[in-house]
Amino acid sequence: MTGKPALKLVAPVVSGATALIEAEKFNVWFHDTQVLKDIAVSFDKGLINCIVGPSGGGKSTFIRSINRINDGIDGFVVQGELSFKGRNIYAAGTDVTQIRKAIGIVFQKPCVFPKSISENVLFGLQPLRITKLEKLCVVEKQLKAVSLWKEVSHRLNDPATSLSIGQQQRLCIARTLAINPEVILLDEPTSALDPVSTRAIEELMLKLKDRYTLVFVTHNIQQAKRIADKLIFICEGQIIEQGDKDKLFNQPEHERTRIYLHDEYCEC
Amino acid sequence: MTGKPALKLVAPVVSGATALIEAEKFNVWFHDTQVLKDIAVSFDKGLINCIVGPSGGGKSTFIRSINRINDGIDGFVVQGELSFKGRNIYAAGTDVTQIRKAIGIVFQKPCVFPKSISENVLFGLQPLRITKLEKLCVVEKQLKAVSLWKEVSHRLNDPATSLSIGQQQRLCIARTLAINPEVILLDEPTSALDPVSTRAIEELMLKLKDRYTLVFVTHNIQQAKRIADKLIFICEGQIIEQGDKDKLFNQPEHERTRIYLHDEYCEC
Amino acid sequence: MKGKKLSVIPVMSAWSNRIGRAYILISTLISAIIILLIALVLFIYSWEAISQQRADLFTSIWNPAAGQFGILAMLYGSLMVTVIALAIAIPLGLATALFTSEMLGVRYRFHVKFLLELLAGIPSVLYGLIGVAFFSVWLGDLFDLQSGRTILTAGILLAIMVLPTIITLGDDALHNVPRQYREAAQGLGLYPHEVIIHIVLPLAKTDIAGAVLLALGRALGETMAVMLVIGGIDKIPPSLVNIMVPGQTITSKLGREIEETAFASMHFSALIFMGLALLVMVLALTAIAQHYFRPGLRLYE
Amino acid sequence: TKNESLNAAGSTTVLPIVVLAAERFKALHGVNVIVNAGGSGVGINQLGEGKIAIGMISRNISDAEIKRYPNVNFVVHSIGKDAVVPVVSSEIYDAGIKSLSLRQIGKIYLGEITSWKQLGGPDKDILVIDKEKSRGTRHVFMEIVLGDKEVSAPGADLVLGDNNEEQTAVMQSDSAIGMLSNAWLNSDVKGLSIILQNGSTVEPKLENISNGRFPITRDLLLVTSGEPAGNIKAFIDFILSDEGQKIVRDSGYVSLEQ
Amino acid sequence: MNRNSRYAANYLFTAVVWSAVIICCALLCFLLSTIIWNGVYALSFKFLLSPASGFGANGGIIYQITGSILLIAVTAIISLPIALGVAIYKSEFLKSCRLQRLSNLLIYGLNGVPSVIFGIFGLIFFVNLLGAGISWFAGAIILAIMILPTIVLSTYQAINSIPTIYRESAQALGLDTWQIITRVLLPQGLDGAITGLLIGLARAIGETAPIMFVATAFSGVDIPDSLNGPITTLPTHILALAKQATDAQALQNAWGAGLVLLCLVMLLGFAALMGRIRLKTRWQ
Ligand SMILES: Nc1ncnc2c1ncn2[C@@H]1O[C@H](COP(=O)(O)OP(=O)(O)OP(=O)(O)O)[C@@H](O)[C@H]1O
Ligand SMILES: Nc1ncnc2c1ncn2[C@@H]1O[C@H](COP(=O)(O)OP(=O)(O)OP(=O)(O)O)[C@@H](O)[C@H]1O
Ligand SMILES: [Mg+2]
Ligand SMILES: [Mg+2]
Ligand SMILES: O=P([O-])([O-])[O-]
Repeated sequence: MTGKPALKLVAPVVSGATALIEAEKFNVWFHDTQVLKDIAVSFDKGLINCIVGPSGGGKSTFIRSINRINDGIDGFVVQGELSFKGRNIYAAGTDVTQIRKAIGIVFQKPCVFPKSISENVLFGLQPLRITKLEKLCVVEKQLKAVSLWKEVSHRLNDPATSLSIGQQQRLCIARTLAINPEVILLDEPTSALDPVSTRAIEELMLKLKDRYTLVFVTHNIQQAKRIADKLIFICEGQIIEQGDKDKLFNQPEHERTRIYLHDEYCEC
Repeated sequence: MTGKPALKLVAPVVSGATALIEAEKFNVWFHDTQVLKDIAVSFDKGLINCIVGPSGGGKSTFIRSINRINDGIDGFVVQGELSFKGRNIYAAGTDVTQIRKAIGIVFQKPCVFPKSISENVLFGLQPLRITKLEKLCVVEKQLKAVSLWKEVSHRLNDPATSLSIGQQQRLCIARTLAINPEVILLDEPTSALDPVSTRAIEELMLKLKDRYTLVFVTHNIQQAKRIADKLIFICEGQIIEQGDKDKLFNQPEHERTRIYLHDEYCEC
Repeated sequence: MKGKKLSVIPVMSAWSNRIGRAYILISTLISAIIILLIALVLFIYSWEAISQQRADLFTSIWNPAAGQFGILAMLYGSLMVTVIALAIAIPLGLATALFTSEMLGVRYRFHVKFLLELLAGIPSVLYGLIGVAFFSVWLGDLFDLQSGRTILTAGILLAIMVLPTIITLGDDALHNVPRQYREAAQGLGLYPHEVIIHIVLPLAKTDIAGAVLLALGRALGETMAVMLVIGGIDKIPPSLVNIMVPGQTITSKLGREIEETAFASMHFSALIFMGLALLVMVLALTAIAQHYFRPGLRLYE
Repeated sequence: TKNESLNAAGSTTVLPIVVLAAERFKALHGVNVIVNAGGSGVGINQLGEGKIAIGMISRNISDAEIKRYPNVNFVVHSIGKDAVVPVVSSEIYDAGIKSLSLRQIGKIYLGEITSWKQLGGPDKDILVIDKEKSRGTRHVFMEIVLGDKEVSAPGADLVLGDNNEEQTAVMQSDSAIGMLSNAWLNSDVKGLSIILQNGSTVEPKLENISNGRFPITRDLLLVTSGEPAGNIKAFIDFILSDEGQKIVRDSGYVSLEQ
Repeated sequence: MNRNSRYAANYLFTAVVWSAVIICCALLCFLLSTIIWNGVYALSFKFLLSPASGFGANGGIIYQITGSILLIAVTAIISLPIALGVAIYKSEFLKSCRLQRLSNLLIYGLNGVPSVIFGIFGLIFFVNLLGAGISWFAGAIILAIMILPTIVLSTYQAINSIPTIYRESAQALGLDTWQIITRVLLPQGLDGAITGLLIGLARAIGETAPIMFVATAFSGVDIPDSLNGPITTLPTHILALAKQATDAQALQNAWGAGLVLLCLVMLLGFAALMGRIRLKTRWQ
């Protein structure tokens, strides 16, 4: 830790921010290994912000840093600015729980709780002091939002683990929607899924992008091509290039971007 | 269990066989689930026999049945004929160890023993009653065969776990070559590897195909396209189509084959 | 009839295989026989008491000189001491386990756990010494008792003795809950205590139950420490819940009296019967714990 | 040589004598005497079962015990004398209870007297400490006090075994009564004088024990199976010798000639 | 408001947990410091290296130390090979679910048997039925039985944690079962076995109840010269002094012996810890 400047504790309002989330000179270490270097990026509402890059590049680390899920990991050290609505997420005194409520996350492997389907949807609403009817409303609304309502409406009390993996992933998204976040982070949400479920999730993202700020990590270049609006290419902890999808695919500024997006045998 | 005919215990010499391995009406169950149905196929020397198909189709089950690695798995039941050099592999009294020595296998995840590199190469030669010099010869020869010699010759006594995953996979192949098998089975040997290592393994297979009968499972259609000679398409436990690679890619007999080989969203 | 059921054990070729297998089999047989032998020996030597005393064994007066062998006082003592021990050790141990597994950095978890396991390493005779020299005196002063050698003292001492078991196993149980569940719950904006109460504890509950049962067995079977502090009187207190009086447990009775009896006498037999009763209780607990514990699965299968 | 060894076990009252004597005996004769405690009952049982050569007992062998081992000819050897003294916590002693009659003590153990106040002492409940039933100390004490060595003592609050345990318990309490061998008395554990029927009191002093005035006295015994011979005889003879009797005195007991 | 009450609940929860931790740590400190404080006055080279005399009041505890170590050494020699065999059988040969459960029941059952039960079993079986009298070797057998499950489970877990793919790889290279056991499983299993053994011995060396009827005597014992005959150990010595000593110095020496015993236990525990760390970093 020595030699690295200490984390700025005061959270300056980022000037003229339109984007909900902005990073500026954001660095992350795990113990003594720097995993993210000088990340500068902003995520805009109404777009699907898609992060791509080779394995181990730091994509997961970055989006997990946004809602401070990485806090619990041993040796995690941040430095620089990462702001949500102009407030530094890592400022002292920040209520982590509030940040997490505003910035939902969906992981690669769907992780439903060993409870019923409706309990899963309601899980983020603790402590639950609403009537049964209200509960049902929430469950119905969110399951409809992820197009799961038809498939499960007749068995809301079944254990969530009895769903297929693809359904579970959509349930995870519904669960996140239920806490009414402003940003949704998705870390390779389709990589564990079969093609049909993948397509369902992709369509869901297109549907959600107007209402939420979506940040979406993928390994799959084809998928990025299909649904991304803004593309951010991260490699070895640095943003190599970012911008409009078409620009990156058709006229990348960097050779590495071109190679990664087009050549299967990219070494990056 | 009822209703299925019993396994023939006598191993008839398969007439006019030129192929080393032949299956005929070969069926496999795990407990009461049938995983392979009426498999009929033969693998020829000098060709890369490549098995493709969607996940859960039974590819691994099949090639693991060939050298009886599946024997140890609970509930594994076979029926039908699977012959090696004209002798039924599952005939009573067969020396499993001998079969396994003649039919090597390489798994998806490289699995080196927590011993030194050279000990790993020599691991299959038990009990080892050869001189030190002979040992060195074997190690050198096999490591050269998998193009690993240059990279590791100066540190043969280092733990094998210190190698990169790609190198470990090549070490596994070297270890298999050392027992001097006639057939080598490879179950998605590159799926855990980076592109560079993948290329190295593919080149290695092309180099080995003259001397060994190679049977090779892959998920990666592009890879099959690159290196396969004969292609076998297995889906839901059945061989849908088999034959020359070009034929399957260009004029498949079955619609399913075409969809699987060309469409990303194949549901099979 | 489907195919051929394959023999699970692959054919062994060399003679070393046969010797190896014989060795493995024999050692397994030896250990199986030992357990049966223990149960059998205890049963045979308690038979005299069982067959002649019958229901009289379950009365509350123990007076060998008069041929009275009621074990109720000892049973009561054993159960009471165990209940007290668990009532103290479970909350304390689980809270500490929550600390080591949920709040402590991974780096320190190991060290702190090791330190707490030192508690487990202290031999029980030393616990006995400390119990007599300190705990019983303190308790006597604190509650203004005639004597600090009470059921409560023994219970407290036992609680301390089983604490490491509960902490270590509880910590393991909590730690076995995959991190992804915690992260998913955190990602939904739950406070740490809600994550623990709603996700971690329910997921770990079977393993925790196993830990508690194991601790229960330990507490029931502990001898030396209890024997030195419990007071050694074979009486059930007039008020069943009065725990600040001396008592006797099965183990302390055995430890004190078994040598004084003549081998194979009725007195001896009755004592062995108490041992048998203890063994049966502990084995029953084990069986229940086994039912709770997940069978050990081979990794990656 | 190492092979020569004797086993002894039994009374914790006799134990100190035998352990110290065994140390000397080994130095003199090279014969190892292995000594275990357990209590007088243990000494008789183990001798009866042939596990030891010498039993240590601080009481007489009961008829039941003789009957239990019909094939064993118990031969006892007296090696010293001791008194079993009723003891109380020093607080009680200092509060004025310095002597009791046998009847009073008996009533305490029977639970008929439960407070020191009833005996003219402070207003405190009596903590009645009993001993394990097969202990020699208890046999002798109960025989004299209540007339039956195996009598139950419904008044008892604690039942302890070894002399040291009993001593510690009396020390830790401020209202206890117990029974201890004379050798275990100290400033925290005070021995009571006994009021005889004729009204006179006898203090637990060595001279009163040796002259037989103190009512609860006993012989400290070694038991053998049959007449001793060889090393066993040598060991017993050693304890009976001047040097052995000095050990008896040093341990706080009364030697035979006293 | 809702948020505040959740915030408060979280604080309360944290406070409860912290107080439990503080109690536990205080207990640990109290116990250790009591033993060290009382014991350290008795310690000296003379105390460690001379035999006990004068009813424990004089001399030291050399024969108690050697006795304890001899006893657990023999315990180790008896239990290790049997435990290895059982663990291999359980891991490699016992595939039937029902038998697996039965064996678990037996092993966990044996593990749960109270130590005093081993003591009375030994008293009946070895001392009386076999007529061995007080025999330290019988004590070692009893202790070996007592720690058997610990070693078996530790070994079994070590062997069982070797991923199946290693077995399959070895099979694929044409190794037969015995070769797989000796070349792949035992190197790993042995680590687990040693770890379990050390944990078991740490428990065995502190036990009193299983051996006090069977194997030990209080005084007059040195190093046994045959399998028969008694031994003296630290825990039984402590117990005897605590219960029978007339002399304050003897009680002091009991604490000293306790401190030495605790050090031995911790030495074993520490070695086991090292083993456990090594075990974790072996296979991938
Ligand atoms: N808990 C951790 N401790 C230490 N290093 C870590 C930890 N998690 C990740 N890393 C390291 O940080 C780097 C970035 O990892 P990260 O998971 O963010 O990559 P990624 O881009 O998401 O890769 P993938 O596409 O495989 O998911 C890697 O080198 C990884 O080894
Ligand atoms: N040990 C087993 N017990 C029971 N069923 C099994 C076992 N192993 C595999 N199966 C089942 O057999 C079927 C075929 O599995 P197999 O692993 O052979 O498929 P695969 O074609 O290799 O798939 P992938 O491409 O994912 O490796 C699957 O449905 C699987 O669930
Ligand atoms: Mg990732
Ligand atoms: Mg497969
Ligand atoms: O130990 P005792 O002398 O009381 O039998």
